[in-house]
This record gives sequence, structure tokens and C-alpha cells, in this order.
Amino acid sequence: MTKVLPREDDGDGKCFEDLEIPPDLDLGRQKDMYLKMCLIREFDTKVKELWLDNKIYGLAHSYVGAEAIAVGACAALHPDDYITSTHRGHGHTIAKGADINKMMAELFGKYEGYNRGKGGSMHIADVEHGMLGATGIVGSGMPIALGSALSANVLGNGKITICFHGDGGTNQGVWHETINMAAAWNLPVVFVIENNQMAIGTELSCVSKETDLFRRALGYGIPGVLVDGFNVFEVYLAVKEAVERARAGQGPTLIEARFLRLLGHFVADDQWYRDLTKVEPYWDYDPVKRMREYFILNKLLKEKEIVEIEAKAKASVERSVVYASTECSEPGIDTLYEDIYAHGEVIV
Amino acid sequence: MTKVLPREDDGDGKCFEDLEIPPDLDLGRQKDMYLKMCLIREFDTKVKELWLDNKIYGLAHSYVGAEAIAVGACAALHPDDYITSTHRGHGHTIAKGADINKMMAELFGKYEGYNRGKGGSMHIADVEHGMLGATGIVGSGMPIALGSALSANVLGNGKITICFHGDGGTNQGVWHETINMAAAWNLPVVFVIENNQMAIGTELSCVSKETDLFRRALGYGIPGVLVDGFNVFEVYLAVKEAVERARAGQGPTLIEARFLRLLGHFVADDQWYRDLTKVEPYWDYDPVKRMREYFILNKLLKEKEIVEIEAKAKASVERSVVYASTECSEPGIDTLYEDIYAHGEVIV
Amino acid sequence: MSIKTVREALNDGMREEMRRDPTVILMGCDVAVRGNPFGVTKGLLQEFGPKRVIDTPISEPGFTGAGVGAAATGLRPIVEILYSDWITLAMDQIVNMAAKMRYMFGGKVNVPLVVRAPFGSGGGNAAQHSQSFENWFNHVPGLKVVAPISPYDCKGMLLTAIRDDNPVIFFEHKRAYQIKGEVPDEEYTVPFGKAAIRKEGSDVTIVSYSMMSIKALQAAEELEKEQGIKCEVIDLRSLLPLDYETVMGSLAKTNRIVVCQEANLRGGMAADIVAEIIDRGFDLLDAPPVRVAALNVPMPYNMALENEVIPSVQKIKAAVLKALGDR
Amino acid sequence: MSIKTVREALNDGMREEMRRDPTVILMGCDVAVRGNPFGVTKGLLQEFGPKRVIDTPISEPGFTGAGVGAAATGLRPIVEILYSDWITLAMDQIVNMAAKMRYMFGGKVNVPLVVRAPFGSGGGNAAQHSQSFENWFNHVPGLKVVAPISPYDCKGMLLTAIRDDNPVIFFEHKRAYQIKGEVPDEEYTVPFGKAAIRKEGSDVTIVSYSMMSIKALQAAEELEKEQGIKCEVIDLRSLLPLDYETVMGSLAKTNRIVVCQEANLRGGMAADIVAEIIDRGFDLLDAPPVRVAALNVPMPYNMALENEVIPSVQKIKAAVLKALGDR
Ligand SMILES: Cc1ncc(C[n+]2csc(CCOP(=O)(O)OP(=O)(O)O)c2C)c(N)n1
Ligand SMILES: Cc1ncc(C[n+]2csc(CCOP(=O)(O)OP(=O)(O)O)c2C)c(N)n1
Ligand SMILES: [Mg+2]
Ligand SMILES: [Mg+2]
Repeated sequence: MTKVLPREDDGDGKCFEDLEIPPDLDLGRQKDMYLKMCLIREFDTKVKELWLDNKIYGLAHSYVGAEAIAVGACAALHPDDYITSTHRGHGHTIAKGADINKMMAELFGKYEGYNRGKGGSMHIADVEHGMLGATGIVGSGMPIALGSALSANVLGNGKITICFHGDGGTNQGVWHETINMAAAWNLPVVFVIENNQMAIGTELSCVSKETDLFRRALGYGIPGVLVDGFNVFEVYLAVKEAVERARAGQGPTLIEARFLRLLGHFVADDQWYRDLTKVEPYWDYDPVKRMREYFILNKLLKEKEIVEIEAKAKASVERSVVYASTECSEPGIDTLYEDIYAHGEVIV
Repeated sequence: MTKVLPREDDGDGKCFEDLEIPPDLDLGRQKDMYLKMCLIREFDTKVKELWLDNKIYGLAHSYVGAEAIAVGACAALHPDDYITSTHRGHGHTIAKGADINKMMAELFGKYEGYNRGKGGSMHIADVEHGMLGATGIVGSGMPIALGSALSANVLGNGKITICFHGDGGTNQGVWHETINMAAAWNLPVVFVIENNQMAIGTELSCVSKETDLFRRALGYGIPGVLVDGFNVFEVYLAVKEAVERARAGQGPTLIEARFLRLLGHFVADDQWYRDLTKVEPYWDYDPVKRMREYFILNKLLKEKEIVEIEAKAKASVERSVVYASTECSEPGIDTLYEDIYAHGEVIV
Repeated sequence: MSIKTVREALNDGMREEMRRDPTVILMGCDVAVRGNPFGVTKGLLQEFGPKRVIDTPISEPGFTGAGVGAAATGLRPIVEILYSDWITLAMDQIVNMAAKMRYMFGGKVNVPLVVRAPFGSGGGNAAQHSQSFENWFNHVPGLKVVAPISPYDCKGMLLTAIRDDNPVIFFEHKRAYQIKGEVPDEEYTVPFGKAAIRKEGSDVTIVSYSMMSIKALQAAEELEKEQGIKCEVIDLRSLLPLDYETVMGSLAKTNRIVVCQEANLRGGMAADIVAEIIDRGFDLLDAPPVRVAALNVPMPYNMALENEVIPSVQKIKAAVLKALGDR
Repeated sequence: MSIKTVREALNDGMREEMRRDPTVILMGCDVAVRGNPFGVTKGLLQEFGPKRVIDTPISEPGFTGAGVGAAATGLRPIVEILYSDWITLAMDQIVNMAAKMRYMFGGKVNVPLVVRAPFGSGGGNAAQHSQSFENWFNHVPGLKVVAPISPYDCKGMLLTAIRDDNPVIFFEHKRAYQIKGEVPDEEYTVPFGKAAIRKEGSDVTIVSYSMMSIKALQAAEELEKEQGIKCEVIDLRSLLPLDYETVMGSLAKTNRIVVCQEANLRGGMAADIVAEIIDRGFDLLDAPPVRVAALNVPMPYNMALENEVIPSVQKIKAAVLKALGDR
């Protein structure tokens, strides 16, 4: 699991291996995972369309290409465990079990959205399902995860936190502080680096000499693990092991899920600054495509069954657009001062 | 040089080895180093006295016990190289070649002081000698060192920066950010951790799971070195090697100088919170005492010659007190708005 | 009633609240083993153990953020920033996370976080250990900001802060720990948003808070004795929300007003209060409001210089006379 | 003269200054390869190379501090914080180091640092990408703060900022990059501390800066056309130092004043300006000064709500009418 994956300039990406049948996931759960991956794919494909069509505004970042990470990781959690997120939060939210209608409503700025139209893409949150919110400030979700792990520890409620963050996020000071404290206090948290090797237009190798990010774990006295971030089962297995360690009171793990950003940084990014011929080969490892092939190759599902799942995802997303655009309401001006303070308190 | 020194609870501290004659330091330079160590010892012993006597105010932290680090490290520098400091800056300032009179004048708040009476102990600076200032905010000197290393790189002036900081400082976010950037950009800077294993009343082992701080270097792709922080020659040799690497364009090094805080956190700290019987044995490694014994043992200096050096240090410090208390002036009220902005500009 | 110092009152407040509510935790540099360098948290580790009284590494951004995350998931963390000057390190977590989380998430979380931030100047601690930044937080919707000074208020408002479901920045004055006063033996709280009138008077209203309210009271007493001037001294205690009802009520009586802060004058809270007073009752003013504040300089180490910078009783008296100037 | 956008003017400013002075460097997230996500720094990497145009990791505290250290040792760094909301991360290095170093060290160093901080609201970017914090910095002696809006001023003041030997916080409005205007082809600078009168008038003075000065001008033009009201529109451009001479001169003529900011009302710059006006010329006022600002709420994502929060031309017009109310 700690084999070194190719970096962008290795070209062919041959080190990514085929998906193997995981030991403990029955087919039902695998289908569930595939559905979630398709939902993410469809959702964020649609979001791009809607954004370019001016139906959605602000900044929106697509999780397309990273589906294996959120889905693989969240599959290792209980429903009431926590996750923290980044600016690229749609995938995390869906993987943790959110209602797509409420997500789409939020992106449309509607009152029925998860955030009552006040958050949008960058702050999408589904606290009820333990999704503690996307944040637009890179790195700022790190200590939030430390806090939820701390509260689990104090309250003794056994909850685990997964802290998703990008390679870019690993260079924020709070990243270091968070991991050091989580390690020192032996907290039940799993750090999952979504290492797509890019931060907007900046390659990881330009801003960190050691690009094997999992190696940093050594400095904190915790395990560091490298996995193929395009491989949903590999992510699942690594996170599952880390979650088990955490539940057993053995503290945090740092998991680097290495892959490559396939699309632009945000939905309207044309990536003029990037040599796309180098990205091209990595589409072979498209996690949705790979999982599909896996089902066929291992004769686990028939084409028809797969298409059914895909169609279901597509329909859900279509439905969510209808819901958000025609069945929801604009938040009234009277909601402006609502929810700044708890219990309806208003300080003008 | 990477032998593991005992932690506080190992008790006897037998792993500290005797000082050996260093390969490249002639006796003259060794005497110089001893004089500086004595100056620091005398200066900070006097500062404590003066503080308790209400002659000096604010917060003042003693460098007693850490002399080997600043003196060993600065001996590896050219006069125009840079150092950055901490809240415990007297030792760094003296080691870099400052005028003790101006330092004492500063602590007395006098206009003739290095900072014109505006800085005091926690902000003592001697920019002319490349000492870029003490800072009262733990960790905040880290990026300053990054900046001076960056400017050396851009200006191509060959200057090296040594960044001194405590074990406590290693847990600030900017510590991580600074070391990551210095490594990524291959900058001419040497990071010296003064690991006295305490931050006020908090033991390092309570706030970091991995207490071998030099191991963190691995995560940044730079060398990490552990040395005996009570051993002036070991510090010197390690820093010298790191400085040579830096001068050769090979980037930063992380050096952990491990020792133990022998005195209180600040001059009036009675350490009620600490088991002093565990500290007691470490006085055997008092760096000033050890260097003295080294001179005798190796028959390099006679007792009389040593006493002369010590007397010189004592006299200089006595002289500085006379200077500061009787020959200097209070900064006038008219200096209040002076030096907020450059070139005499005043914005009321 | 017992006579307690501010230090004791704050310590009692945390202790009692931690006894009452197992979700209250305390974290910061040296709050546990050492009981905080000012002695404010002494004994709490012994009573509540290291799970709830946590010595943090020197990681202000991280442990403040951990407080936010813990608050969002069921705890009531008290986070201590030993000198409020260093709250600069935690601004992102306070301003962009704690203050906004509830709103950004459509009301789905509460963030019952208390950030205790000893502040204020004096003692030759120089530029990085002497600052007052309350107006920064006053500028951020979603936060509450308080600055009590008497032992009674310190304890009562600390309890209110801990029980409040919103993030509260609690400015305690670091040169006030020895101040003594009566504190009830039984449980009580002091609400936010209610100012206290420390002295009644009809000539000039002095609006103040924290250490400045003590200086204002002294100024008022001297002015009364020396010149028969009757000042009404208001101690705001709570800055956000701020009790403009009491302020305007007093102004309606005196028609003259002095506003005091210990922070640097420019960009400070006093300006905000003056502007609000103008909005709320320009016609009540017989003379321009006068501000008293620190000079616009970084705090110098030299104590004679420092004393020039810190607003003094003398300067408050002069301000009152100025407010009365054209009478 | 050429017609340039603000984006081009800023780019030209950096380029020309980097040509002229080899000690000028630029650092920030994505300033090099990508030429900054807004395109402001495009082409600079190609011309000046990676030693001087530096793509940083996402380490705002660290790279801002590196700017301070580099400034103290011979460079003139321009540090970019892509959205000024995140300047929260760098507060310690800006406030406790950059602003104070010179003073703390008795004048022994200069810190010629420029922090470029795109700010302002609009576009549905929500609570963490829409804020304006200029008054925080106004509160910190040792800093200079500017907020130009025209291409001419943006370039001219950027040059002044780079050449200034003090730390300057340079607030450029992130929704202004497309604004066009005349810019001289030859070298020029615009000094700090001098406001520009955008429109002369005798009825009411409108004090504004950055995007608000454009809205103020529009409000003034509409008021003149619709109701014959003659507003004098002042664009401060420089906030610290602030040109009170021009402000008070205008007030002496109009005796009525409106002060506009885009930041949240409470704790903002407009209050500070109002308080200063009171100090400097209470008697000049025929009516209470009126403030226009964003509502005291975190910025909501929904654009209809956002539009309610951001101060509009309409609100400025209403403020002018209020200032004229008792005429
Ligand atoms: C503190 C901060 N600095 C800069 C940005 C601008 N920014 C938004 S996303 C991003 C890149 C993040 O990279 P990474 O963490 O690797 O996540 P990815 O986008 O690759 O998923 C940057 C620099 C920001 N949002 N916050
Ligand atoms: C940001 C910040 N947090 C807390 C403090 C209070 N403080 C002053 S010195 C110190 C301990 C520093 O420990 P270390 O870096 O190991 O240096 P040492 O004192 O041991 O030499 C602390 C916590 C501070 N000055 N700055
Ligand atoms: Mg990335
Ligand atoms: Mg230490």
C-alpha cells in the first residue's frame, strides 16, 4: 500500500493497479459506493453546466476525478461519524449521505437548501449527517476536525472524524498544528490528503521539496500511508484500518491519497496554464470508469445493472435541478439577520 | 552526532560526553567563545538581579544554561550573516557580537540602548551585526529568517541566516510553513532548535508525541541533526557543516540542540510547578563549567588565564550597568512618535 | 458575599461552571500544570483532569480552531490566548469560522466558544504584550465581545459567556487580577448588553469599560471633589451587544459625553460609539463628544514613555473639562 | 495617455517598478505560473524569473512574514493575499512584526513591504470571500493603508507603495479590475495622504473610497439630475494617512457630510472618520454626519440577499437626503 505512484511527469501512470475485490465489502455495499460515485460525477458535471449557464454563481469546485477518495473513505465510517471538508466539498457531502435536492437547492441559493441559501457551494454543510461543512479558506477545516475529535474524546461518544484536505492545504500552518495536537492527544481522527498534485495553478513539487506527503507522519510519531487515490477500494481499506486504530484509542493516521487533478481548479477554469497532454493519460484511471470496468471484469454486475445505477444517479441529479429551480423559494429579506446568533437573537 | 540524548526522566544524563578538541578551532577562537559564554552568563545573572531589584521591568528571559548553543552556532558564521531570535534573545545578541553597554542601556530603557529604550529585553536587536531582533511572540521569528534567507538569495550576497527557536516554537504553524518554504526554495538558512524540553511550564512530551524533533526534517526533504545542546563544540560542528551546505547552495538544515532548561522560564520564575531534583543532575553539564573543565583537562589554559577571561566578562557586565544607570539618558517625550515611520515621517 | 480578587472570581467562575456542566473544557498554553502564568486557572487540572483542562502546544491558530470544532460538536470550550496581542494568530479561526459558521450553515450549528483574552497595557511589556483589539471583533457580525472589570462582573459575565451559544471574546484586563470586590457566594450571572452606572451625575456622561472605567470613576471623583463637576460614569461591560439605551439615557440627562478606551485612538471602539451616539441622538449633544484613548504609537518599553501613551485619569479629567468647555 | 483597465494598470505598475528596481520581488499563491487568478500578475514570471516572482505554497502567515524579513534585509517585497478575507491568517506578521519592527528596534530597520489585498464584495462569493477589513489596519500605528480605485490611482499609488519605506496595506477592489481609465504613458506616482475630489458641489460632502467612490459619484450625479442637489464627492484613496484637510475644507463649504464604506457598519472606518470630523470641526456641521455601510451581517451567498447587504447607490442617495433632512 505504500508503493510510490508516478508523479505527473512519469507519463504513463502504469503503477496504478487494477481494482481488486475487497475482502469485506459485499456487492450491495459496492453498488452503493458506485451509486455515490456516479451521483458525485453527475452532480458536479451538472453544476458546471449550471454555473456556465449563470444558474449558479460564486465559486464552485468540481469533485470529478476524486470520487474514489470521498466515497472510499466515507464507506469506512458509521453514519454518525464526522467529516470535515474543503472548498471542494460536494463529493464529501454526497459521500457522507446528504440529500442531493437540498444540496442543489443550496447552490441555487434557495431557502430549502442545506444552508438556507447563505452558504452556497463553498460552505455546503450537512451537519445532521456529520458533514461539518465546506470552507473556502484552504487549511481552515483542519482544526475543526481536531475539535470534533476532541469533543468525541471528552464526550466519550466513540465518534471518528475524517479530515479531508488537499495537498495545497498541507502547507498551511494549521495543518502542522492540527496533526501535532491530534498525535499528542491520541485523538480519533483520520487525516486524508487528497493529493491531486496541484493547488490552482501551482504544482506541489514547486512548493514542497518532499512530495511524498505521507512521510511527514514520521515527524509526529503517527503512521503515514500512501494509497492510489483513483482506487476506491484501496482508499477504503486504508481508511478502514485507520478508523479501527482510532476507534481502539490508538490515535490518528495520515493517509495520502495520490492521484491527479483531471479537470480545472474550478468549474470555469480552462487550464491554459497546464500541459493537458500530460493529464490525458490519467483519464485511464478515472475512478468511475475503473469501478465500472471492475464490475464487468469480475463479472459482478451486468452492463444493464450498471446502467441502471448510472441512470438512477442521473435521474436524481436531474430531479434535484427541477426541485431547486422550481419547487424552492428565495430566502426572504427577513432572513438576513436570521441565524447570525443562536436562538433567534438579533443584534442589528 | 545523532546519538539520542536522555530525556528528562532518564535521570543520570550519562550520554552527554566530554568536550573534545574541535578540528578547526584554534585556541584563540576557543578563548573568544569562552569569553562570550561568560559574558552571557554574567549578563543574564546580572539581569535577574536587576529585575528583582526593579531596575529592569517588563518580561526578561535568561539564556543561562543555553550559552553553548548561541555561541557555538554563531562561531560558524561570518560577521555579516544574519540570525533571528526568540523571546530569550540576550544570548543570541551577545554571541553575534553586540555591545553589552548598548544592551544593558536598552534593558534600562535608555535612549542610548540598541532600541532607544523602545524595545527592552524581548525586542533586543542589533541589526548592524546581523541580529534581526528578539520577538515576544513564540514562532514569529521563523518567517523573518525565511525572509532574510530569501533576500540573500535574490541579492546574491552570500549571507547565511541562522534561525534560533525553542522546542515550544516548533509547534507554531509558521514553523512548518517556514521550513517547508526554505526547503522548497533551497534557501541559505540553518534552523537551530534550542530544545530545552520545556515551554514555560509545559513539557515537550506533553504536547508532541514525537519528541525527537530533528526527525521532522524528513517530511521536508532536508537533513535533520541532533546534537548535545550543552556542548559548544558539537553545536559548532553541526552548524558549521550546515552553514557550508547552505553556502554551497544546498539549502537548509534542521538542527536540534537538545539540553534542559536549568533555570526558570523568566527571571523571576521560581518553578514551583517543576520537580527540581530532576533538573539538578543536569547542572553537571553546565556548558560554561564544561568548557572551563575542558580547558584545564586538555591543558590548554591555566586556571589563571581562565579566571582572567571570566573576570573580563564580569567587569564588562559591571561596566555596562554603570553605563546604563549613570551615563545614559531617558528618551524624551519628543521621541514618542519618532521611528514609527521611516525618514522622520509622523502620522499623529 | 465574599471579597474576592478578579483572579479568584474568574477561577471560581470556570470551576463552578465546569462542575455544573461536563461539556465545559479549558485549553491554552500553560492553563493546566501551571494554572496559567497569571494564576487564573490554578487548580482546575487537579479537579477536572487532563481531558478537560488541556495544556496546548504553542499553536494558537490550531487550538482556537479546535475550540471552534469542539463547540460545533457538543462542547463548550474556553480557549485562552495568554496575551490578547497574539489573538492576531487566531483571527482566521475566530473571524472566518467561529463567527460565521452558524450563518454560513443556515443555522445548523451553534458555536458556544469562549475566547479568554487578557489584554491591556502597563508594566513595560512593550509593543507585543500591551495591545487592545476589541474593535476588531466589534467589527465582525456573529461575535459577542465583553470586557468586564469588577470581580462581580468578571465572574458573572464569564458564566454568561460560557452558557451563551455564540462565540464570545472575553477581554479580561491583565493588570486587574488583583482588584478586589464583593462576589456573591451563590450562583449568579451578569447578562450581556447591560451597562452599569458606576456613579450618577448630571454634568457629563463618561462612557468607559474595563480598566478605563476604574480610571473614569477616579477622574469623576476627583472632579467632583476638586471642582464640583458631577460626572455620570458608565461601565459598558458588554461591547457587543452594547447598551445604547443606558448611554443615550444618560446623555439625555447630561447632554455631554466623553468616551474612553485603552486601545490606540485611531480606528478604535470609541469612534464607533461616538458615531452611534451621533446617529441616535445628535440633538441631545450640547458639545462635541470627546474621546480618550491611547496615543497612536506602538507601545514603547520605557515606562515613562509608556505612561504617556496609556490614557490616564488626568487625560479623562481634561476630556471632561473639554466637554464642558463652552458651558 | 492610454486607456487601461485597473488590471493592466496594476500589472504595468509592478512590471515597471520591477524593471527599475531589482530589489522588488512579488510573492503569493499563484502569482507566477498562473499570473494570479484575476490575471493581475500575468507575464511577470516570464520577464523577471522565478527568483523574483514566486509561487508560494498556501502559507499566508509564513510568506507574509517572509516578506517582512526580506523587507528588513534589503528587498521591497510585494506580497499578495488573493482575497483580503484571508489576511486574517497573516495578522500576526503584519500587526506585530511589520508594523512594529522599526519602532521596537529604535529605528534601526525599514520595512518596505507592500501587502496587496484584493477586497470587497459582490458576485455571490459568500462570507469568506467578501470582506473589507481596512479599519483593522487603520487601528495599527506603523502601517499605511490605501484603497485606490481608478486605473490612474491604482498604478500611481502602487508605485508609491513600493517605494515607501514603510509597510503598506494596498486594498485593491476585486470587482474593479475591468474598470477603465486614462493612465499616463510616462512614469508618475500618486502620493499618499491626498484625497481626490471627484465632483465639486456645495450642498453635501460625500466621503468615500474604493468602489464606494464610484457609487458615490453615481449617486451624486443622479441626485443632481433628479433633484438639483449638488454633492461634493471625495475619493480618499489613502486611508492612513488620511487627508482631513480636504475633508474638512469640503465640509466647511457644505456643512453636511455622508461617509461611505463597503465594510460592515459596526466598528468600521466611517465611524472613525465621523469621530475625527467631530473633533476637528463640530461647529461646521449643520446636521449629523451620516454613515453608509454594509449591514452588520456575514455576507450571505444568495445574491438577492447579498445585494441588500452591500451598500448601494440608492442607500447613498438616501443618506444624502437624510443629511439634508432639516434643511
Ligand atoms: C488561505 C487560502 N489561500 C489561498 C486560497 C485560494 N485557493 C483556493 S483553492 C486553492 C488551491 C487548494 O489546493 P489543494 O488544497 O491542493 O486543493 P485542490 O483544489 O487541489 O483540491 C487556493 C490556493 C484560499 N482559498 N485560501
Ligand atoms: C504565540 C505565543 N504564545 C504563547 C506565548 C507565551 N510564551 C512565552 S515564552 C513561551 C514558551 C516558549 O517555549 P520555547 O519556544 O521552548 O522557548 P524557551 O522559553 O523554552 O526557551 C510561551 C508559551 C508567547 N509569547 N507567544
Ligand atoms: Mg490539490
Ligand atoms: Mg523550550
